[in-house]
Amino acid sequence: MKLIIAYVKPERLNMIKQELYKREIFKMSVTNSLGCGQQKGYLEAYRGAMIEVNLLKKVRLAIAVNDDFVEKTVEGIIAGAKTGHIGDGKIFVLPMEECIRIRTGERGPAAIG
Amino acid sequence: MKLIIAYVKPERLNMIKQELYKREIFKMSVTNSLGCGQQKGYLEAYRGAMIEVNLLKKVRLAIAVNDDFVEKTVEGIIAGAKTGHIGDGKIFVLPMEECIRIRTGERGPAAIG
Amino acid sequence: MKLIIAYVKPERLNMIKQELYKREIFKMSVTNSLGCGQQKGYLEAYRGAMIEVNLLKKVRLAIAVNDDFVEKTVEGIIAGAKTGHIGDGKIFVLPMEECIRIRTGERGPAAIG
Amino acid sequence: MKKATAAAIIASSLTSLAAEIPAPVPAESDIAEFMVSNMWVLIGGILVFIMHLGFATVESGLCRAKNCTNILFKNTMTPAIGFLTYAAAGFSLMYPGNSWIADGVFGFNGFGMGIPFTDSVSEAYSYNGKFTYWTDFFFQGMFAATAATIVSGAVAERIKLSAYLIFTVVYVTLVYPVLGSWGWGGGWLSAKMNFHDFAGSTFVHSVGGWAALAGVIMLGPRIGKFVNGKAMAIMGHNIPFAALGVFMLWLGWFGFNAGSALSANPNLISYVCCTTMFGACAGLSGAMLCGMILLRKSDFSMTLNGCLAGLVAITAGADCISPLMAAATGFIGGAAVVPAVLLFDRIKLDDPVGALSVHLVNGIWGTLAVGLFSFNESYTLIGQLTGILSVAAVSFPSALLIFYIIKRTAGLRVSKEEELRGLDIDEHGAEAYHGFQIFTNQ
Amino acid sequence: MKKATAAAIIASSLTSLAAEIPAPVPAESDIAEFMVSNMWVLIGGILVFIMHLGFATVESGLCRAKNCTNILFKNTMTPAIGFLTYAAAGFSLMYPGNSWIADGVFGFNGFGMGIPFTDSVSEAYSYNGKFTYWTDFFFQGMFAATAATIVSGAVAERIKLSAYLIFTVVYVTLVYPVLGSWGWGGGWLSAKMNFHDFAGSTFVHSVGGWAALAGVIMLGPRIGKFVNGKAMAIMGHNIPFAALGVFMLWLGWFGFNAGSALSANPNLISYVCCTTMFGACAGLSGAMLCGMILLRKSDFSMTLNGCLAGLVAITAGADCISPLMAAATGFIGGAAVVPAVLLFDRIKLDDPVGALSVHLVNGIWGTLAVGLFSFNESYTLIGQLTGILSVAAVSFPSALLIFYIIKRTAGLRVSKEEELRGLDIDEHGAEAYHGFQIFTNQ
Amino acid sequence: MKKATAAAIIASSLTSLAAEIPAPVPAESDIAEFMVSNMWVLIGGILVFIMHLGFATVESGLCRAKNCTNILFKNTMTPAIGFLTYAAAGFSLMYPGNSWIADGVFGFNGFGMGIPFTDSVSEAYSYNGKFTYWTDFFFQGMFAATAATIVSGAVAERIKLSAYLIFTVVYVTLVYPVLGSWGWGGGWLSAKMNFHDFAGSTFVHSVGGWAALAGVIMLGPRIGKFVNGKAMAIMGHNIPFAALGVFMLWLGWFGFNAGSALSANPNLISYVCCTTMFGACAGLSGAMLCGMILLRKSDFSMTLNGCLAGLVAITAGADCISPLMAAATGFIGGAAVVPAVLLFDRIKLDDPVGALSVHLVNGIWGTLAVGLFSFNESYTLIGQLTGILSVAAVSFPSALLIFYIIKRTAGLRVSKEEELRGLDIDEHGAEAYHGFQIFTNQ
Ligand SMILES: Nc1ncnc2c1ncn2[C@@H]1O[C@H](COP(=O)(O)OP(=O)(O)O)[C@@H](O)[C@H]1O
Ligand SMILES: Nc1ncnc2c1ncn2[C@@H]1O[C@H](COP(=O)(O)OP(=O)(O)O)[C@@H](O)[C@H]1O
Ligand SMILES: Nc1ncnc2c1ncn2[C@@H]1O[C@H](COP(=O)(O)OP(=O)(O)O)[C@@H](O)[C@H]1O
Repeated sequence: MKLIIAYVKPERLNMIKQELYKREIFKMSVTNSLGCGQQKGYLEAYRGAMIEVNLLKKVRLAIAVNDDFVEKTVEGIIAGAKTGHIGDGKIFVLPMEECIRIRTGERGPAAIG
Repeated sequence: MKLIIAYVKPERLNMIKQELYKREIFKMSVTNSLGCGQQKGYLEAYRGAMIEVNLLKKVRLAIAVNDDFVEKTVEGIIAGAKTGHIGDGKIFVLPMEECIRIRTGERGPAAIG
Repeated sequence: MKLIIAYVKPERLNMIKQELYKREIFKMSVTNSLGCGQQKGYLEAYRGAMIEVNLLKKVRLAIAVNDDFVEKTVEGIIAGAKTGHIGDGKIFVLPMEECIRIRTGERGPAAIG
Repeated sequence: MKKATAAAIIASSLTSLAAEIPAPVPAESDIAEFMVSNMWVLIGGILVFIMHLGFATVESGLCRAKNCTNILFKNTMTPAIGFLTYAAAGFSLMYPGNSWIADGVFGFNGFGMGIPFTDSVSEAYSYNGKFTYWTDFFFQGMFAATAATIVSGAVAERIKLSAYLIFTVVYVTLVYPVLGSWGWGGGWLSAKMNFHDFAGSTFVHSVGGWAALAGVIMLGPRIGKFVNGKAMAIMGHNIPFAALGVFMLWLGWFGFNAGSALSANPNLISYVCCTTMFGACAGLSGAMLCGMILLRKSDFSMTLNGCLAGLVAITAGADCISPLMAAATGFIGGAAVVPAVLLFDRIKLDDPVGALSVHLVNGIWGTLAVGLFSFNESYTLIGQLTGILSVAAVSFPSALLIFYIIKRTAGLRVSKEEELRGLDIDEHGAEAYHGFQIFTNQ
Repeated sequence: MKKATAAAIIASSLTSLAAEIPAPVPAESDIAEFMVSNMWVLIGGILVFIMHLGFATVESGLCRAKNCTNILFKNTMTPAIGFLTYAAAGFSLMYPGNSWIADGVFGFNGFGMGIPFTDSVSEAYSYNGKFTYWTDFFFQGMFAATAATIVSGAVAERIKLSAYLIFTVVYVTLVYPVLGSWGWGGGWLSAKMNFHDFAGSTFVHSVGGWAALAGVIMLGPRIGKFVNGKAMAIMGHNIPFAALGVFMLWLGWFGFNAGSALSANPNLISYVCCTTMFGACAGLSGAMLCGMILLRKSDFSMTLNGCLAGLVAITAGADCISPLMAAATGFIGGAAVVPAVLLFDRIKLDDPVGALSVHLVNGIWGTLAVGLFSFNESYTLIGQLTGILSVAAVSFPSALLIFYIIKRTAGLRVSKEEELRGLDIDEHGAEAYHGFQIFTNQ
Repeated sequence: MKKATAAAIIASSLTSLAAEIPAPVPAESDIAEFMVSNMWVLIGGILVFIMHLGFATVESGLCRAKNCTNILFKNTMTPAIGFLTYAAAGFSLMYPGNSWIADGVFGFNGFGMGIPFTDSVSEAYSYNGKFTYWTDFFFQGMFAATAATIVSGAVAERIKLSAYLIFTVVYVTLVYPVLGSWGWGGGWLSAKMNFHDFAGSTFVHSVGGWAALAGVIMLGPRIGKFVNGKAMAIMGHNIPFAALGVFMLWLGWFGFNAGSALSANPNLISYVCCTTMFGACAGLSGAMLCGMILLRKSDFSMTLNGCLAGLVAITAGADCISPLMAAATGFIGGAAVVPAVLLFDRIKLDDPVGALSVHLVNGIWGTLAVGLFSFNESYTLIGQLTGILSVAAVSFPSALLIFYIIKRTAGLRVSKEEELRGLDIDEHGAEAYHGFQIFTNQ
């Protein structure tokens, strides 16, 4: 089992969800995040003092999947998130040892979906 | 060492904390999250246009524990979070290679508690 | 590749960023978080009813790095975050199996930076 | 007193209009005075109107974000219900003129509005020389809904929208005006007991407060308010909004009190503005100091309550209490809020916004203060007590009864799930702050 | 009507001043009446002023957080532009007195302010015995910007700041006053058609509404509003703020309507306050009930729109419709908002705040209602229809033209990137709620 | 001027009351005029009251969320302190009547309120024929706290609550009224220098501004404001709330300025309303344009400051500057805000809300503008300069002294930890926006 974590542009979230649905990945968790990367920030000017905003608004997806779903998920995220401009984001794949469904107590691959 | 991540219903947080305290797990980090899972969303109607809200409010717990605490922690979370209805949430267990306490620089299992 | 996760005091964020920049670590993701640890909370009193606030405001950093950058990153975080008081925070290092840059589809160590 | 006179004139005026007696032609200078007084009372009504915004913001700010839309919805509909039902029947019940059915206790003047509109100033003058029929109705109609709004805060975060709306319709149409007729409508309390309630510590705030108490009892506390017998803090989500509301109420109170002079008598209206201001300022000070002593903190929401408490307290005697005693009345009222809030928590009455401590406790205190501090010695403690008790004896049981009937029929309280999720989603299908990340564990 | 009279007096007064005819010395009691009326109209102007806060908060609350500063910026500059351009030319265009160029259709009295300031009361009295030149200008100037503000909401979240400012300058300087002169300035609509628009259902709200329609058409919908031909909900970010705004508008409307009596005639102003209140209360009820039926929810933002709809609807006939029919007018107006919003969505016109449903639909409805319900039978349905159509025939095309010219020159709409990121960052370099975590996927 | 006259009449009236000379029975029409004027001044006071809400919201909106409750707390207590201390001593110090101790420089009329309440209109009439003693006190009392409120914003986010409260009590009780007596109380500035400050550019805004400067100097900048010698932006957390506040201040300013006519003289009050509006509108335009040029952005918070700057600037000469020059005065004032804010940042004075640029800079500018633009030529530049400098010479050092004493005794500034965590938690034990996720790294 893997935990796939992706940082993407907020406005692509709907499209990513649709691409994942197409690939039959229905479960995920989403968190607000701020990102600092290759994409440059922008200047805000407040009362004449400039500030560089280099923490840009991103959305963090966390999706737990079984091993055979990893590629599909990565594909889906890319299909939904890619614009070809910097700031499109990153996907990280982490190993996951156990997954438990709280409602039933089920464990392992069966608990993921 | 493991990093235990759980997505649970916000209103169960207090109970989970108490169950964990009982099991002598005192440290954790909590984040706002939105979840998409088996639990269906609901319809919001704003000015006559319907929207399906399928990102439901969840709370994300992250708890780093030593290996012999994993079961206790999972038990505690389940004890606090389980209502038997869909949407109760999931627990993910990830392997963790290192833990460092910033204040002292301590590393490894000793740094967790 | 590793995913380094740190929970630190919000007011140290700027300093941490500078320390990381010095060490040529430019990419990271930041999330709001609440933490419960050794640092005691405080009492809020609202309309005469006391409540113990033991979920304190923290900031969560997630930094994906290649293996040879792990120590530098940990050092940088400590340099920026350490005050010597409880509540300084923790660093967790997780193994990471894959990293994908969405814009280019690059994978592995090359995609991290 | 003043209002009773007005009511009598209304009555005779209605008769005279009916009988088509030619109106006396007033002197030009009388007309000018008529115009001034009429304008003042109208402005008073407009200021009272803005109190509804104050209630809406105080109550929503002191509750949780998940119920915010619901509270605002109630508070927006309340003036509409109040004004419309007052036009339909309330005004006639409150100012029956000579149409008493049970003398001084219950009267009714007929449904709907009484006097047709005429563009002529002299005809309007004949109404009472101070304000027109329409001004009278406008001002009194604005008061009508205020009592209901008080209830809204106390029952917030758990009452069904429909239950609240039904309660408001019934209470404002029937209970509020009949009780008001006892004093302001020329009924037994003013006529026989010389009971004095200048602008409504009793007839508005206590009447609202007793209904709030009934509601709190019938509904029970919010989930999570009392845990293992201890009162938990359920924190308000938008304190700046609540502060805004207190300023709006304070602003409106100048109309509420000084408009109740029912003329632009320069001395009276300016004096009442001053005592009102003293009440509020001293109420703030009282609550701040009492909070510092009892809670060891400068609790802001209680201090805000203290301001309102001072205002409620000075409302009954704003025309007959000296500036110094006005400040004392307000100070005591403000200080009383702090132990009152603690007490209601102790006896497990869950009042999210402090409506009982502000409106009920201080409605009673302010009415008593007239008996204690008034420089008009004809207002006695006995008279004041009679008013307080007789109004309580009717308003509290009837509110209990209305709530009870609703509970047995339409249902009073939302389901546990709805309460946990928040009323905004289920009752209104929309959140108050879409997109804002709000952390909740209640 | 009233205003036309005032305009005529202004005109003759201007002449008399020019000719230095000695002003008659008024009686003291006339002076007192003059003082009262003048004060009332001035207070009316001050109340109309606060409507701009109402517009600012309603519009910003019902849009997304990322465009909030931008909307507030527009709504803050709008009264400034309105008042300054009105001083420069608008007042002269709207009240040309005898300086008609095309009789009853277009007139102009010269640039800038007409009458120098004098401290003497009797000289001021000679203006028209009810209010001074400056009061007149103040009150009318406050109205001037209101029409533009209506546009602001409909074009929100995608129009360039510069485009909006240019449009406002041109529309308020030229179109609004010329159309106003047809009725309030003594022009052909009032003189020949006996067209009645007491306080501006047509001359303010429809004039603004038609421009809003033109803007919505020229701009096109916001990104994400229509997906696969279906209207998506783009939720407002701060409903409490929007509710606050509705209360502020409601408050200001007492000045808007009752100030339009242009004197403190006690009967008229109090009557107008009552009908205005009936319109609002019934509008709320209409929208609430209609929403419950059509949407099966107590939709709050629509109910708020219903309140404004009722107010817009009663504005034309606030002086000549009975209380009951005022309530009916408001109720229908409020109820109409719900299907109107659905309809505009259906025909793919993206109006983020419901400005079309409130101001255009109800501006028309309210003007018609005079023909249907007025107790003054000289106002005919034909006369009212003529007014509605002739105003539409000028305001809509000219607004289209102005927007078109801006589109070809300065540019009308922000770039796609800017729209996605929000106008606050690019146009103003700052967010409205710094630090607040706001989740967006639009 | 006007106020000085009033003060003189107060004095003689007090004497006459004391000597029990029978009051002349005024003519009925005089009574009507008396009623109108009295009502206007009272309404002026009520409008000034609402400015306190404006200050509360502007200041809290432009600071960070973590200090929001604290700022609101200060701004809510400020009017209470102002009004109560003004009743205790301030009114007597400011309007000593004939009780000068050092002629024209310092006088005192005794503690507490002077005239007992009487219900009789003719007796009240004998006060000065324009307003009652209570109206006078109400209006002036509302002004009293305004000066202190100006300080509140400049010292925000780092001053101890207790220190602020102590400063306010002392400054409002002693410094503000004594300086006011020099001009409005009939003292040397008005009597000998013909210094003109119609509604308080100097006596309110500069007096507040100098104290704000003293506070900013004594406290030092907030942590993180200046890093490596460069000014950092510390962004306001709720811009909509700040915008709301500007509208409230703008609204209140009509009472502040036009109420200062101290009668309902139709010409004067309407003229003043117009110049006030011109000042605000032009101030907005000036700041917007200047911001576009200097900052290449439509900076909203500075534009809002510009509105207030225009209002402050026109306050001194609202009765004696032509509409065009009123607009010029406001425009210059608004434009000046932008470089002023940049300058104060440059010289390392940390003023979170721009209070110095608005109230101090424009208080001075507006007072000078009377000397430059007034159509009353008896107001000289020399006279105006004398007023500006003499007021500065007393207010600034005394504010410094008071702050210094507080620093040495009770302590002025919160601890570093408290400042970082936010004053809301430590001083008040509660956050302003419970549950909202707010990201901070400052
Ligand atoms: N090494 C990293 N560790 C943590 N987060 C990262 C890392 N690299 C990128 N991110 C996240 O991804 C987002 C997009 O990264 P960016 O470098 O701008 O994209 P790209 O690599 O396509 O140019 C960042 O804002 C950040 O949130
Ligand atoms: N595979 C997954 N990956 C990420 N998050 C998940 C996954 N499955 C569930 N979740 C999280 O857990 C929450 C509850 O899941 P749900 O499917 O509704 O529970 P259940 O499995 O008990 O029916 C979701 O809202 C989501 O936040
Ligand atoms: N075992 C853990 N699991 C998850 N988060 C932790 C853990 N220990 C600490 N944290 C996070 O680190 C923060 C600081 O921890 P704390 O115990 O107060 O520091 P210290 O160990 O230096 O005294 C906590 O608020 C919490 O967010």
